[in-house]
Amino acid sequence: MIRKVVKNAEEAVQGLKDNMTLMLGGFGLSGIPENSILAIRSNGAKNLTCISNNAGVDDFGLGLLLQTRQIKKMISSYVGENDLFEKLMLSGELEVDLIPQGTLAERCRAAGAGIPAFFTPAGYGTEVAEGKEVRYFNDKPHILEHAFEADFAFVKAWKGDEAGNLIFKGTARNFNPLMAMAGKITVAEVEELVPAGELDPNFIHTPGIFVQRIFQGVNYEKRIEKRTVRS
Amino acid sequence: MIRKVVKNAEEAVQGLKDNMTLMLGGFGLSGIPENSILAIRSNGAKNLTCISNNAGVDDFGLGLLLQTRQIKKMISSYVGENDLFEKLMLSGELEVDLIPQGTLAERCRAAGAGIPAFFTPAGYGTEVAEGKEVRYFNDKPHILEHAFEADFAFVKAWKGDEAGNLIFKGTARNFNPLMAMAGKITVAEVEELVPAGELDPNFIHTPGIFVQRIFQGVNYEKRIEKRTVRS
Amino acid sequence: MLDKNGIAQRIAQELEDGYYVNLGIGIPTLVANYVPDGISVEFQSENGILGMGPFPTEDQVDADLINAGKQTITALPGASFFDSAMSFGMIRGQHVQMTVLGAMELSQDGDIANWKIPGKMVKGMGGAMDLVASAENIIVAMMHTNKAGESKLLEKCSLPLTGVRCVRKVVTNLGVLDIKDGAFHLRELAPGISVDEIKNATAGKLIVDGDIPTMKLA
Amino acid sequence: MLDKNGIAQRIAQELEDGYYVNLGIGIPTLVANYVPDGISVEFQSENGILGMGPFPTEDQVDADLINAGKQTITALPGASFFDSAMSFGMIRGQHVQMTVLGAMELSQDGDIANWKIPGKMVKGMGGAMDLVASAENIIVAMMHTNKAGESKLLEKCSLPLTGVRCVRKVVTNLGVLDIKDGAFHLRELAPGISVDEIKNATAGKLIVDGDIPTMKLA
Repeated sequence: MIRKVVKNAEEAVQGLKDNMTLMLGGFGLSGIPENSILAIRSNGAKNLTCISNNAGVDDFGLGLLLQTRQIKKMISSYVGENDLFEKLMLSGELEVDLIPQGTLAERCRAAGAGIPAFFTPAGYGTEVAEGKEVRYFNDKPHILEHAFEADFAFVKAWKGDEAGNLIFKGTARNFNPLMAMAGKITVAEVEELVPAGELDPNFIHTPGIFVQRIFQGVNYEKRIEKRTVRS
Repeated sequence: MIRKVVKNAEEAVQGLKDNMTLMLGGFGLSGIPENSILAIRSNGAKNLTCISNNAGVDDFGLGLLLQTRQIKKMISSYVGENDLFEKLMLSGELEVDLIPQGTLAERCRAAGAGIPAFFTPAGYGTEVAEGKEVRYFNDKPHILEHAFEADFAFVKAWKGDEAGNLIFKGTARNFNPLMAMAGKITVAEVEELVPAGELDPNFIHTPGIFVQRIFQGVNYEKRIEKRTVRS
Repeated sequence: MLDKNGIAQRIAQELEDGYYVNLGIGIPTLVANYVPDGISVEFQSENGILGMGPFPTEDQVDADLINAGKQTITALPGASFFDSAMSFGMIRGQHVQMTVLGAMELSQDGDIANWKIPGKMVKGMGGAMDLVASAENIIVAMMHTNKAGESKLLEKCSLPLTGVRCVRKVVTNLGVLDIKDGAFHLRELAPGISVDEIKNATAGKLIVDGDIPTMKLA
Repeated sequence: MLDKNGIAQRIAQELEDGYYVNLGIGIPTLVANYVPDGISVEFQSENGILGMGPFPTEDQVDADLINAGKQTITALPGASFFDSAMSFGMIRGQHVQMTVLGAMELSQDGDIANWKIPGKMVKGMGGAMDLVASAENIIVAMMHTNKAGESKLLEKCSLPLTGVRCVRKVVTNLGVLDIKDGAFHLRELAPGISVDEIKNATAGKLIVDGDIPTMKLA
């Protein structure tokens, strides 16, 4: 068994430094690496570039790292729901690179899968395509997009084992498996950490090879952004 | 529930015609669509182009369609283990396009995922790269590869439900989920077909959206090419 | 004139048996309430679910089960969950047969603008650019005019684009229009709306060919 | 001189704790038998398994569980199965730390030829081209000379290439050689082999720097 288990989030973020690029899983507040975000805040690294579909809310998720001004640049597809974000963006303290969601996902996967670039139709004819190579396939225009690079990827899974294998739950899966593939160091926090052999090898979402550090998270809040119920 | 269940392999191959391009899942003889191959043989369509990692053995798998001379061209990564194949290839009756296995897999996925082309390092500097665009990323040469197109994809799963969701077993998964994404018409044969709702939505390998026709297969032989046991 | 539910109801008539459908936030979400009897469709949400069901009851609420609008949802029998690359693979690969979304502006060439207003806080395009660049069958649900009473059906979009030459049909509070050959083609009128009202509310090239029927809503 | 098992045993000394390893067919497969005590490695097989175990007992044989050589295998605790795109994602994405494969020819620039002999039936490259184009740490296991007694370590490969400038190290029946700066650098001699024997059996540029030790096999 290759040793990957670390004690906690603090140990998991060791080596995180100023100016690094991070990926953080999650869609909205679902499936975000809550423990790791708190540890990144404690670590204090500054001028971070964060690749994450969203930027949390004011007092939860990546919003916490905006409060501490640790984030220099966000690379996301949608960044609403956050007053501080808006303020920092409009004042120029925060750079924002907005990317179509499918392109964001595919650029993460490409990074993990050793595909340096690919063509996609998304964004052709819009400002997203500015400066990018355009090529027609089957008479349809596509633009060339490149794989991301990330020093760390932080993902949150439902269950994990000591070999680093991960299983996600419901729509909390989202970007997590893709970012897990893409980090130079991938840190996985899980709600339940089990010995190797307890998870069915047929139903692993992220094979352990992609995970360098894994720990059992604590005190999950799992906040709901828009609780909507049937009457 | 969107209706996808067909009675049997014969019904599943309806519409298969001369000159079509097919994808067929499997690695070696593991996870091959046994029932569909027999039905393609009964259908009699000729001049087929088959995209499949291997070409079966003389009397099983795609070897059966070589016997009937239904295959015009094979697109594969490895085609040993088949005397008739060798004879047809050397006599010029069978065209063969050999492709690196990872490129083969990625070109299937790309077809299903709407990625018309991507760069890969595999094959650079070899005859595989002849006539292909070369581009450097991070000082490393890559070649441009294109998505496949396939009229039909035939895949074999362990379990499936009436919504078309598929689960594969062990290493019989291989190319099956990728080809399932890529066929204009994807036919899935399964060892066990269950009502929708019986499979855990968290552990579906191929979501039903990719499958147009599904049926419960019969008489699976699941032949083993190299039975190797511990003494 | 149609209200939001009326627009959704009319769009639901475009559903065909066996369709996989992606519904955007706002009016498009309401389409799910009007699936015609006798046809089966499945709803995809781009954050990673196929077979999306209605909102949960209080005791079904699950933080790990939301839609693209971040609302809590349920999963129907036969549902599946998947990652975002697989989800947009479905979309880009044209496995989703119908996409319904809102817009701020549409052009007579089928261009759509729905993500950015210069000078205002930009929240991002989310999955909209992937959806409009990929889908074959994109229907826009929106009001015919903006709050200032100006037409949203234009010769050219003035706002930054989300996609070009992609929208085929628009259902507004005033009527149904196809977009092709560089013009809006009026197909149906909303109840109580006249052709002249449509003409007045449409800034782009409008083609009115023959008698235009009033739409039928069950 | 080393036999096949000796070559595998020497290559196993290159394993480091925490490595994920892909072993090719033939001699490379034998490396799994010599993993040094005290280190943990996991074996990947490109047809879709991580955590590959030994061959099965008779009652464990499963047609749905094979390796890239199509042999029946077992899965160890902590194993996972995945599709071929994910598998080659691991390989191309350089998540596999060591790749061991056989070769027909090697050049002093690190080029490798191992898939095709003109005029003979060509079976295909399988995953070899992906492996050699992607991995950082490729070790070739092979005999130093072919059956005709001709060197397989050449100035240039004569056979169609599998990959260019990719092999860093080769372990043969005669010794261990690093490949860099356009030359084979002799590092270790097999038991009973002299530097002169290596010189005679190596057609490409050979650098012998200082005293060359004889390898230690446990």
